[in-house]
Amino acid sequence: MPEFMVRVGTFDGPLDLLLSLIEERKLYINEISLGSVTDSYLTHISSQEQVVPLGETAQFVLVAATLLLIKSRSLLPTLEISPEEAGAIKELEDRLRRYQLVKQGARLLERQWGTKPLRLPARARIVRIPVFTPYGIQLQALVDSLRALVTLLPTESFRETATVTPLVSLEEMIDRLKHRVLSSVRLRFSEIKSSERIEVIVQFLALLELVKGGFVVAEQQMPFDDILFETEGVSTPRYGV
Amino acid sequence: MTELMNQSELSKHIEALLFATGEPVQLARLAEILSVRIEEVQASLSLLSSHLNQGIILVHNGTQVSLATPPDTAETVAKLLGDPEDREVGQAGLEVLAILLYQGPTSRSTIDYIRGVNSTSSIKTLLLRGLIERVPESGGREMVYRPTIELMYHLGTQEPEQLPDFTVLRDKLAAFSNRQESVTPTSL
Amino acid sequence: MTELMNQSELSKHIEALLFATGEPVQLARLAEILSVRIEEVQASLSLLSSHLNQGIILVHNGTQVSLATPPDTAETVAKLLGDPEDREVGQAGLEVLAILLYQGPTSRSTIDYIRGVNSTSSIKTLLLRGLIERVPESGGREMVYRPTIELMYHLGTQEPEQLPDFTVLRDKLAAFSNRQESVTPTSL
Repeated sequence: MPEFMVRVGTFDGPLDLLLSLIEERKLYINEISLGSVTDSYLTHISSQEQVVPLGETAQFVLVAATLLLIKSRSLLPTLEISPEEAGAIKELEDRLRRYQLVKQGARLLERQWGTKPLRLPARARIVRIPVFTPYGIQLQALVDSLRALVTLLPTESFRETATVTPLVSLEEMIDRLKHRVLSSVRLRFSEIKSSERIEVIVQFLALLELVKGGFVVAEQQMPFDDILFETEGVSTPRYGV
Repeated sequence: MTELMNQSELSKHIEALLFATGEPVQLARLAEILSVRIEEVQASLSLLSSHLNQGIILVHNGTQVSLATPPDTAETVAKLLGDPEDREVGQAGLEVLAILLYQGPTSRSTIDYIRGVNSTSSIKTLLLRGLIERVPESGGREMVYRPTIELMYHLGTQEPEQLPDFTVLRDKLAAFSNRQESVTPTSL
Repeated sequence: MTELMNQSELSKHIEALLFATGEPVQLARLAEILSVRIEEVQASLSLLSSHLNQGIILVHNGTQVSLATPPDTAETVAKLLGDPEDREVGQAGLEVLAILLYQGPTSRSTIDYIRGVNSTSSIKTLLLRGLIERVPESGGREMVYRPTIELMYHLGTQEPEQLPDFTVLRDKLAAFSNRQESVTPTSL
């Protein structure tokens, strides 16, 4: 699997990260390109150990879920997806295309910013107001307004934060699983299944990669049944492969 | 006096008013002072815009209007007055501005949805700097943000329509916003 | 650029300069900024004078020149600028004055930060009334605002230290605005 350097830490939300991964590779936004950057995306959010607000973590994980769906579909072309899932994929593509336009606009504005500013008069024109007026300033009103302002000054507040749980990257998981399958020859998915939902998806994808790469063969008796993996070349009789 | 003003007279008085205050004025305020309808103010502004000499231009954002110096004199003016205070806007702020300029007035939830991230603090900073304002959506109950005239000064443009690639980007973005209205945003 | 300016270009740049400064300018200073001879400035001024629209006129005393509004618009202009409602300093203006009096010279961004809203128009009104002035920060490159002597007259106070609760309020403000310095604006 090709290695890509991912810049860490400066992304403003999942769309920003995803878009830059796609643009780094000079790809168009579509299902294929999204599938191809899934691993980098996961690597990035798993290596991100800095504290980010709770709401943002959820955003990163939601986008991860859609990406994993796309990735599963590219590995298993026969995988049926529900209309909602298809909708989620379409929505992610649309959001990325739209965000790409916004970034284009932002770049244009940045280039234009402050280069040829329009100017207003530096000083307002002097119009003599004929009658002397004390401008309604009274010391008491002035002090009152400041007392009120001072009591309203915000105190320091803390944002609700959560640490992004480091996720296991696909490459790492493949290595780990390859090792385990090879050492135990035969393995049930239920034996290695993680308790973390996202990690299970990564594990599953890693196993699919291993199957695709010819390292292991997989067998499942019926849908939703446990999956049995074994090393290719193990001398047990196999059927239907 | 004002009751008998023709359009040319109106345009003259508007020019004098804008010149004398030296800052943006609401169209409604001009109409009030001159005792005419907003439509007449608008017509007189078009007239004024076409009659202005080259060293002063009319800047407007739909509800406010002001006079200012044209972009190609910026360098000369800076020689006399120095460069204006012009702090940079960060990437997040520029994205919010791009949405408001190229797509039009937008609610905070839509801005968040488009950027995929919470934009509260960027919006707050832009409001503080007077680059955007918060107004009720026309004909709706929702609050939306939109560019101020102050923003036009920094960008050196008389109106958003004169920004680079304006129509191309606006039309492409419009295609998405029409589609989005019919979809419930599931992920934000 | 300026070397190749023709008369029409010159007239345009002079108009922009006069508009932007808002006060009379020496002809010699215009000639210097535009790198032309005084005679050329004079010729361009005649051209400008003939091309100006009706709402702005050129006023000229031999050595100095400025733009102004024509006398027959004075009544309208007074309505906008001299409106008693406009003449009141208002709550926003009082807050700005209080900050400058109790905290000392303050930049616009710190004023905005303390008040939590944009203070541009209040500051401009106070400047216009001659109640505050804009000066370079001592030893710095930033521009700050400070109270004028005229304001002290209005308040009947000789120096800010004599204002009620001076030390208490000053310290509270200082504690808050110091916090601004230590916060890096992340999103803008």
